[in-house]
Amino acid sequence: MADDSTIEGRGPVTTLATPIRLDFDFTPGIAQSVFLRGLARGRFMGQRCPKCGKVYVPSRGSCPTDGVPTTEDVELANVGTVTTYCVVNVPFAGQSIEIPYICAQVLLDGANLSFMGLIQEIPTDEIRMGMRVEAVWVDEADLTPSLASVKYFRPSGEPDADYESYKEYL
Amino acid sequence: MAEHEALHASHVLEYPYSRSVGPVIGAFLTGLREGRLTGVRGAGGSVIVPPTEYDPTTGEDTGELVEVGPGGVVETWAWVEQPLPKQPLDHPFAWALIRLDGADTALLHVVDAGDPGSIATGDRVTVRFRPEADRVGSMADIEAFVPEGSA
Amino acid sequence: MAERCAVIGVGQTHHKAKRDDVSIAGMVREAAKAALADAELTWSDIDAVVVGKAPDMFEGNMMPELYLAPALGAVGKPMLRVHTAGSVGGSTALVAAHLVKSGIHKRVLTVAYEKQSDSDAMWALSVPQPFAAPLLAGAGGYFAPHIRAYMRRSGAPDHIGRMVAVKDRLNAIHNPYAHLHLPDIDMKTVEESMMLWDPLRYLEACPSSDGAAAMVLAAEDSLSGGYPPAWIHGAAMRSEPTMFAGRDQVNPQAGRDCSADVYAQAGITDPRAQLDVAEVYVPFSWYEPMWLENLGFCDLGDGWKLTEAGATAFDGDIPWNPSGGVLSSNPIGASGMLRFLEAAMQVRGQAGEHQVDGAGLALGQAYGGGSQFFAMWVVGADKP
Amino acid sequence: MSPAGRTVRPVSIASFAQMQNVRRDDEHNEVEMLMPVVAEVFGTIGITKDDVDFICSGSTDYLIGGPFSFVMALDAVGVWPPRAESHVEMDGAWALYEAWTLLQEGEVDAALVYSFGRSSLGDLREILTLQLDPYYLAPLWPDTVSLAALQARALIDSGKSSEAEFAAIAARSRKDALANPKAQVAGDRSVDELLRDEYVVSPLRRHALPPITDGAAAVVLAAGDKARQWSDKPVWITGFDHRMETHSLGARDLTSSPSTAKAAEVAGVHDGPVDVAEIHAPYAHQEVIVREALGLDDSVRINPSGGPLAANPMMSAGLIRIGEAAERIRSGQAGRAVAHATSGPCLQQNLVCVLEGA
Repeated sequence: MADDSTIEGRGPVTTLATPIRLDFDFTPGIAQSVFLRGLARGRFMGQRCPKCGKVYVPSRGSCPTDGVPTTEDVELANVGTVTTYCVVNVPFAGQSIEIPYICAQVLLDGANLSFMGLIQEIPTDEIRMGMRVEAVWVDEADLTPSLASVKYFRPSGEPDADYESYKEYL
Repeated sequence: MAEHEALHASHVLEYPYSRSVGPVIGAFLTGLREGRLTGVRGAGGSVIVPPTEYDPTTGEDTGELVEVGPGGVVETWAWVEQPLPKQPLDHPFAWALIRLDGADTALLHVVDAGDPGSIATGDRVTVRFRPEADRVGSMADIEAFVPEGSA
Repeated sequence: MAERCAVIGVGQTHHKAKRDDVSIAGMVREAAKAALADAELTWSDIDAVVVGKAPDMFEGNMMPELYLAPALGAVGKPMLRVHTAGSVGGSTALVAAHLVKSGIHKRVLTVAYEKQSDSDAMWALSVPQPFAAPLLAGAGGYFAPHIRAYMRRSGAPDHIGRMVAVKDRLNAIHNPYAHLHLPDIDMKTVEESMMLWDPLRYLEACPSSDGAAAMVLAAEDSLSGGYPPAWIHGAAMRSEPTMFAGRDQVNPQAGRDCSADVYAQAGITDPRAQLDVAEVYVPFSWYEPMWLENLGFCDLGDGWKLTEAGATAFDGDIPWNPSGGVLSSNPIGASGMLRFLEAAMQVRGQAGEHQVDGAGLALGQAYGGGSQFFAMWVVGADKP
Repeated sequence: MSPAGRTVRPVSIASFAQMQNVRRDDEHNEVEMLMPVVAEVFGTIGITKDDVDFICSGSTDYLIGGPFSFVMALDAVGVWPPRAESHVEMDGAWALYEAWTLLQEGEVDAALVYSFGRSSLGDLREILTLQLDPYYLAPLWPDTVSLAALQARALIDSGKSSEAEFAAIAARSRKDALANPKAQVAGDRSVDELLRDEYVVSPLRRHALPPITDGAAAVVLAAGDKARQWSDKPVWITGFDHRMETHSLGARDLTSSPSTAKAAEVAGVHDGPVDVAEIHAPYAHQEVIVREALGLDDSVRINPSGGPLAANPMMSAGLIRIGEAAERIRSGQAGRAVAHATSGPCLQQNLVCVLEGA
């Protein structure tokens, strides 16, 4: 915010730069760590609610509707259904993918909650609700406990899912 | 059971905030850049330093700007033997509330007193600005206050 | 047992991309002083202050009610700080209303703001955290898939979103405080604007604004000001979990329950017929038809037909967002309060060029997060 | 009666629960931390989430360093079907105040209040600096301990207290904490021993500072029939108020707390004898200031739980004061108690809650 002009030539101060940096230790908690460790092995791990039986992936440790701990680990399939999507055509800070690209809600087989994933290996105008997709993982050496381990989803070649089968998971 | 232990990672929350300051704070910061200390007159006539658009007690609009300092009186102080990394001085110093000459409220800044035996409540201190070329219009344009007579 | 409560003063800033002429306190005071002036009161007449805003990371100022207390004349008074995500402006007004309705205070000042140009809204809303997914979509990318789901369910044609975008921006021309004034906007300019998150185009999305809103709420025995009071006929909030199996994000249950509650309190059985105007949180054009259904203004699947028929236009039978709405001004923390405030202005007859003739009963609605937090009130010219 | 001449509707602290206070909870996220506390606060009185009409929480995003931390925390309750729910970016004591105001209206009878905070994740002294004026104060990074030390020095200079009294308060607090299984710091050290502690920021020695604590707490409020159904011996809130002071430290008398005194007056602290006071004075010297402002004489038992010098979970420590005071009445140790909560640098904002047995 210091400028190069002379003191005399400077106008009144109108802005103040106040950079702020804080350092934290972060933990996603026990349940999400199960999910993240699964990713490091190339697997999707969810948890089941003991009360309603729904499977959450990832689980944050509780069933969001019952408020009880989800304790049973469940391994999910590598394939799922696109429930809805949008095509991202806007650049923004932190973005690492070339636009336009498809961002979809993917409902993994066996799960009761979809999550957002990148869809590739298909032209953006061919994506559709109900499309069956499979996860493509990074090379085994590059697997980490992070969603970055999932490179993207791509069409699995199976016939589209029936709207009735996923309409509650939009 | 390793599967049910929590992962950890370091997390940095960082942003270079840029704040518009408005006319009153702007006048004070402009004054600092020019090596002056500025207050503002409150509705009841008292002089508020550092100046705000509002009286710190009643919320009423403040009025004309007035020059204060450069000396003042230590109202209270606290000795920091181990400064934290982001604090203004990297050697032991005192935080102090300083009522500048001509002001009715006290300003928070640091006093570069050397050792805790060289500062006491009621002591007179005076401002030490950074060199003119280094001043940008921020509180850090004041390098520190120092015991009067030692400047 | 509850006391009657009314809005007796309103104030707002000129909303802009960057209010680079003021400090945070200066901006907030601009709205608060206008509300006091409208109520013909001074700082000392106020019993308590309730402040609301979205995440503190927007300004890098933690629990800012502490810093703002003297600027809002709150020294020696009770002061609360509300944060309920995007619905916060609405829920802040509701917390203030409860302080009066409970009989605890006579006159309460409530203020909501965001000075998002101090940082960057996109950053502050989604600060990257360890282990999280790489940032895939950005703000609109969260909502665009739900818009697509709505289109699929209702069979709404593409042009509905564009109609809302045009309608709200043309309304904003008559609101001197609105951030966006786009007199030349039409269906073609919206269609030709950049596609951001297909199906959402640039001109179908809200701006990022600096701004503040303020209101003075008062008990029945403490009214003042030149305009008639806007009486609160109903006030409600509802939340549901952010993500759960079977969650309907197009037509959230929390929104349906919240409107049912607020209508029951206000004696409303047919909102489209009984309400004269609505100010509803529509940050992306398609949320108008979605919320028309969620708020019970029509049957499920018919929201877009109301928009298409012009029912929600300024001269329609139930004008929505005559102020220009969130699509024209979006200081996030204040956006919800602006909806509540504009509803009050309508029934007080003080909305100037965007006044709906003879408005007697109005709805203010705010929602937040991923459509899981709702706040609403119904205000009327007549005493409840 | 409030200043508005209003009759206070009796509302009871029907249940209270808190997490084991620890220096650092390494394992859990907010949801996992809260779930057992919420389960306990319902379980001890045999109710479920479906029995409360309103939920209000208190927390701050800055402790975790990310926005919307309260949003996911709600999953610890399970708000389905949807519920009337609100959140303050304040200590849970103010969340309890918001819920209490709603119950005063008479339209709902029960509320869940909870709060949580992990003070251990970042550098708390730095984080709290962001509470300060962003133009004049925060850019210099004065930390919370240094500001408290300025206040302590002013108190000593005024002749109202001394370092020895600070040490005596710390010694009493940590000794009392021996009897509190949820406390984080407890022990029996003499004043002489404590006075040999090093200064962190002079005149505050190590013992005069609160510990850094991860914690969470919850309260169920009940009015009307529910209050009597859920407890044989309800503990009633008979007065409640909170007040703010200016942010400008240089425009305040740091040695007194007029906001506490005002809140005490409105809450009716002096309308009867006080047996116990739970005071949220994070720094030892602040207890002297708050006690004077509350007008408590030497017969009042202060912080039998050990107080914030024994455990100071950010965003919950105030709510815990109310819960602890209620427990003293419920257990029969007190008939009338006062709880105090504070927020901001040097006791800027203060809340006072008066509790009485049946």
